[in-house]
Amino acid sequence: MARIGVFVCHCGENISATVDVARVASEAAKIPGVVHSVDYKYMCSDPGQQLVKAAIQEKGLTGVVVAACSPRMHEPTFRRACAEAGLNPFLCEMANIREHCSWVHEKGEATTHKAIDIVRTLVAKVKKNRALQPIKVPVTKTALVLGGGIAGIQAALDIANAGHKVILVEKEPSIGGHMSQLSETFPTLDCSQCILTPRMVEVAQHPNITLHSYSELEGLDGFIGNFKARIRRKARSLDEKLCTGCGLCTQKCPLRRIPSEFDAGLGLRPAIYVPFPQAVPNKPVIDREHCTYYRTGKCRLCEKVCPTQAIRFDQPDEIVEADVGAVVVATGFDIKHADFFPEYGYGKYKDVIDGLQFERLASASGPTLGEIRRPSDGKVPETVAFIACAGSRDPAKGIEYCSKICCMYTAKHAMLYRHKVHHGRPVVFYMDIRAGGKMYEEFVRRAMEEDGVQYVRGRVSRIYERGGKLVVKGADTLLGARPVELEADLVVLATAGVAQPGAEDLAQRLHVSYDAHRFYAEAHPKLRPVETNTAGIFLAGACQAPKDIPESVAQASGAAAKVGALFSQSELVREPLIAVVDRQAPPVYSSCSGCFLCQGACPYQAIKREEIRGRDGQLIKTVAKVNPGLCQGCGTCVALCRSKSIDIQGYSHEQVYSEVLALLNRGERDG
Amino acid sequence: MKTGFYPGCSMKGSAREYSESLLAVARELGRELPEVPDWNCCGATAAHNLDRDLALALPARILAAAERQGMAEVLVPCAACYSRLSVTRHELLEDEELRRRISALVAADYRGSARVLNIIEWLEAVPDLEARVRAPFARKVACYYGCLLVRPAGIVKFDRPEDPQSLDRLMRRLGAEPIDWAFKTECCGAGFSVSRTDLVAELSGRILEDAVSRGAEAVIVACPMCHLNLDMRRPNIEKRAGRKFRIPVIYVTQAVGLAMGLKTKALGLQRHKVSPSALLAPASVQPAAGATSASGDSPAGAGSPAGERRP
Amino acid sequence: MEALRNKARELLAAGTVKVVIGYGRGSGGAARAVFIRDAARSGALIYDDSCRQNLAVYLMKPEVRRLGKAALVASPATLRTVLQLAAENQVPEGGLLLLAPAGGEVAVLAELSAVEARVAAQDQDLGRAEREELARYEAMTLEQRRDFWQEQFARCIKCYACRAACPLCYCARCTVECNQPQWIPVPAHDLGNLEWNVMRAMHLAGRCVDCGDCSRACPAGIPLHLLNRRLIAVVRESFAVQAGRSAKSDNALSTFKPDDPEDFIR
Amino acid sequence: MAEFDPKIVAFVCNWCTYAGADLTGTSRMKYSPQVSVIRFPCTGRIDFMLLLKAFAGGADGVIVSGCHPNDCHYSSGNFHARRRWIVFRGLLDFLGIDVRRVRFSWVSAAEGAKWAQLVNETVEQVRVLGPHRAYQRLRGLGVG
Repeated sequence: MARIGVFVCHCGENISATVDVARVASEAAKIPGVVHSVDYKYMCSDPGQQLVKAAIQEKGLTGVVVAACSPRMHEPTFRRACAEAGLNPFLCEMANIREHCSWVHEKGEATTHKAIDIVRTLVAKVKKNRALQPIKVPVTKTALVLGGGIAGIQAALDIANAGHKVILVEKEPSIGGHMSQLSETFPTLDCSQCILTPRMVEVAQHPNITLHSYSELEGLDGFIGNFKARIRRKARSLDEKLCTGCGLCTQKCPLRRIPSEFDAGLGLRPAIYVPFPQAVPNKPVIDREHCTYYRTGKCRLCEKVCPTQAIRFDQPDEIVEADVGAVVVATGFDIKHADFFPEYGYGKYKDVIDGLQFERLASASGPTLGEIRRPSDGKVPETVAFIACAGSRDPAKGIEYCSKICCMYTAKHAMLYRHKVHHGRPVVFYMDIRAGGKMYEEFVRRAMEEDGVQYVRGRVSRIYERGGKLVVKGADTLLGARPVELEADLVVLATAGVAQPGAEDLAQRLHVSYDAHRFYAEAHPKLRPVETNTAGIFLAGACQAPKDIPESVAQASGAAAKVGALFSQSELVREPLIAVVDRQAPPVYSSCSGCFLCQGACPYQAIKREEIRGRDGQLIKTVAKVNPGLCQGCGTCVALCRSKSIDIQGYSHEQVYSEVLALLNRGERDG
Repeated sequence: MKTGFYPGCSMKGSAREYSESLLAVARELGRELPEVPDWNCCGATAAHNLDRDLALALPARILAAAERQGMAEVLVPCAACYSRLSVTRHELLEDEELRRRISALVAADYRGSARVLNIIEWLEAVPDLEARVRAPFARKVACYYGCLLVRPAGIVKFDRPEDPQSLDRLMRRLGAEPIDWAFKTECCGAGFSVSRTDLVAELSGRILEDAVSRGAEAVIVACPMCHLNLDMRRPNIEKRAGRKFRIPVIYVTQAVGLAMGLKTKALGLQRHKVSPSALLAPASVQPAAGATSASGDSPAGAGSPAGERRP
Repeated sequence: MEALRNKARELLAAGTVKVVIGYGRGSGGAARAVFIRDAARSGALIYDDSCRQNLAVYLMKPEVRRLGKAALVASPATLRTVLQLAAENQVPEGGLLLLAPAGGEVAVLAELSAVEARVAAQDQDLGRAEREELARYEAMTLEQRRDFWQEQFARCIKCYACRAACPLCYCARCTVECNQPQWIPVPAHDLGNLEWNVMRAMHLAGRCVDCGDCSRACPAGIPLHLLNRRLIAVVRESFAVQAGRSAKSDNALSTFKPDDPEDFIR
Repeated sequence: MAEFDPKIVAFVCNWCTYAGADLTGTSRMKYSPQVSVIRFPCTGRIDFMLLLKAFAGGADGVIVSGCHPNDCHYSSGNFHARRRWIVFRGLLDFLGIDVRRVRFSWVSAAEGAKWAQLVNETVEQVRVLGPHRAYQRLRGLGVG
């Protein structure tokens, strides 16, 4: 006979404000099989959990239903409490009467009635629950880090220093990400290359880290602790072991005028190139799209001059397989470019540039060797307009969020401009200054007060070219919304930070969910920022949302700590919510009739064929068998099986059947 | 498909030439434009500042009348009326309860079936426009859209709100050469024409200044209020700017009429304050790109006598 | 008919097969299934228009399997059935010989690929008559169809003859026999009959080869084949998939295409 | 009471629609209390028999909702479910059971507003269709 305990939570008054919790408890007590039914102000608090433990021991409960918040919140909490009191955790269910009831309905009879329905549904389910033991699964103690920006580098180093193997995959020819493109970084103005390059070298030389640069993730199968990654090493068209990185080929290549991605289109590069001097690995790659050989079969000059004959024109892509136990996604972000803005001329004005392009102008290794010059005529600009919130916080452009870092780098840009062009006049058009980090506000204050940067609070409505100058039409809302018209020589747009192109393809390959702006979705915005809903896959850096370097590094170390925790046990404990095929005593052995339609439908190839033989070795029948290590518990096979010979623990036929009838108040007569 | 015509107050009053040129062009194209019977004021800028229901009821009554006549779409040449009718149709289709209440208010069941067309959409729909051009409008023109033709962008959904191209494309089909300028949708001063003429002088002045500096020989408009400020307020503009602006301001329908060789009288060109005579002089040999002087001046009275039908 | 008997005698005498499953004369002129194991008695085999039953159903009975390798007299529908059973791992390659009478001759098919070639010659879709019959019901209003089927199902006595007659209903334990939970109510009342017939039709979706034995077996004369034909049409129009055409094809419901039609999902 | 309040059962997947409904809750959006939710690991797990049991249990309408195509946590559960529903709707319609009482949808974990709208829309549609008399008249109800 079932002995069920029901515990109805007030959740302070989040539930009791619209649901008559006392009545829910008293009605629950009438349900056959319920022997204990109470309500309490804070079930998830220690005294609340103590109520559950005491009731289990005193009344010998065989099942617990906690009517409170969503199981996605506190199911683990109450299952742990039950386990501590000696009741198998999988005999505890949560009835969601907060998110699905008290918060979304008005106070009244219908709301309380619905709460009672929900409790009755879960009581019916818990009666059919069975005690389950967790599954033990081996853990491969190698981590896969996707993305070689500062976040990926930090995560890789932390995991490697914890003594685990790391595979770092970077899409570009060199690691470094957007940080390597920066000139100096706020708030300390120390040179980006100086603080980044040592870390990049450390990655290259770390014995635990295998670096696959100019490579992308082809596919990922398996599950936490047992992923199988397929990495595509794109052909660099040269043998990396032979190449010494002398750079002769890059000097001799006849094609010199290809826009350099690293210089954000302002600088030029040859067809065989190293993105930037401090690149790691410091080996060139042939750009097959522009290289003459790949278009006309001629030239091959680089091959002739190469002292170690390292050039391999017909080198194919290579697929590398790797077993990994955890994945840290640190693929970074992208920014909108000038051509995105109709009111700023759709990118037709050469002197309207974006933040990254200004970084390249200001960078010593940039196309202008650090001098601020106009891309159109190379002159030093007398007046520079900096426009903050270009695209960000603009619902009409589909980007309602704030990109968080632009206020800081705009102040930095204005400051750098003043340091390089003393008589120059920087004018920043802004809406609000967001300088919330450590030493951030002081940094912006310094730009205003010591470096004479003029801040005009108002949005720029239009930019157009007149007489060689860029007319910036804005307003100054602090001076009575007076229209402002500034003739600038250069305009720098602090454009919105957006997700990488192709972010959703990678998400679908990893089975990670993403939000409307294609940033990857964290498991919980406040409490689990570096985890995803897919066990074993973690997040770090701007791929989760725009953020600055300190935050990206902190997240990377956080993700690395999570991986460390995962790798600290030799075995992984997994929820036993998996499918099981019916087995019976001989002569039937199983109700499965061996049609194996389930096998084809399983996304994890978790269903195998098992031959059942008599003692004489005679084959009696071939039936399905689920590999508990691979099955992820989706239940598709269960709903496909015509003879109901396969069932899933936690959502079994009996459980869901009884839930449907209980919800409609047609439960069975028995207790 | 039957297309109705809602003139609105200005087409019968200060902008008669817009209506005259439209009907002349329509006759030439053989497309009849039956007026919406018993039409009333659209509420323009006044109504929605006073009372929301009034601002919705006035246009709803017009559109309901059009629907009763079986009109599938209604051409609304004036940009202000176009904006009011479009907004009303949008709001009443979004909110069933509001639609019922406003229909009751105007004692007419407004369904929202009739689409609201602006003048450019109506002209764009003429398939053989190029074939009907007898005298190409070979001039550098500044296409001025004003604000109400392309906004509120979410509701009107016509062309690109920041940098529209539809009028430019239309003028190119007539042989004109539109200039690339940034004042297409900058405010001309609109309703301040009477109360703050100084503001209009400044704002409209800037528009003309930029158009002239880029070599435009005419400003093409599609809204009576823009025409009022750019043309009739020319003395105020010139006084404030301290210089003369000879550049004429004509309606797009007048430009189409001229290109189709219609008589200037039929197009009401004589009603403008700033004489468009410069446009009537035969275009110089090569296309007008910069041929005539920047300000497009020509001694008053020169050019072919008005009224003569172009060869 | 003569060719069939000679072939049976030859196969049994040579021992290539242990039993020949064919049609024999039953009482009252009807044809019935016969299981010839002695070459001498192969004269009892007949093949004429009265031989309509889909003999593939006997391949799934344990008692017949125990007899050893069989040769099966196969009508076009039986050939399609054998391919569908093979696709569901019920017929091992080479475990069966098929005797397909055509005109005076008998074709002996040993490999499934030969069966596939022979089935490919049959017309691929529901015949025009079947389509028109379906269209007549689909043209009815919702209420008319509901009343029609309620009246039909009212006559169902839950004897499950349709299940016994169907070669694709070979499950060791059918869901009907589940009582924890009781998926299908045992009594033959309106609800029990409706839920049984919905389940039966759904379990044949993408599998039924339209042999019609379910309707022929039903003592209450309920036109069960209409339900199966309707789903054959839905599966064909929605997924361009058809049962019984290949020994390796996946079931319509255990596979998918990313661009399956979903206009009803919003 | 004057107006008929339909009883609607919603079968939803845990990773997307259940989480979306949680988001509706945390955003305090209000919607009709006529719908109650049953949680499944995936729409692939939802057996068509359960929809029949819902109607047999007295439900006037059913909602089935899960992850958008390509977003499924198990990558293909929703694709299998979609195929099942195409066939099942064809059968129900043929049997004269009103498929307008079964509303299929995709609601992601970020679409709290869409969940509230889906619930309200379905409640209104079923309210217009009225109680599921055709099903409730079937003799044998209550034995379950």
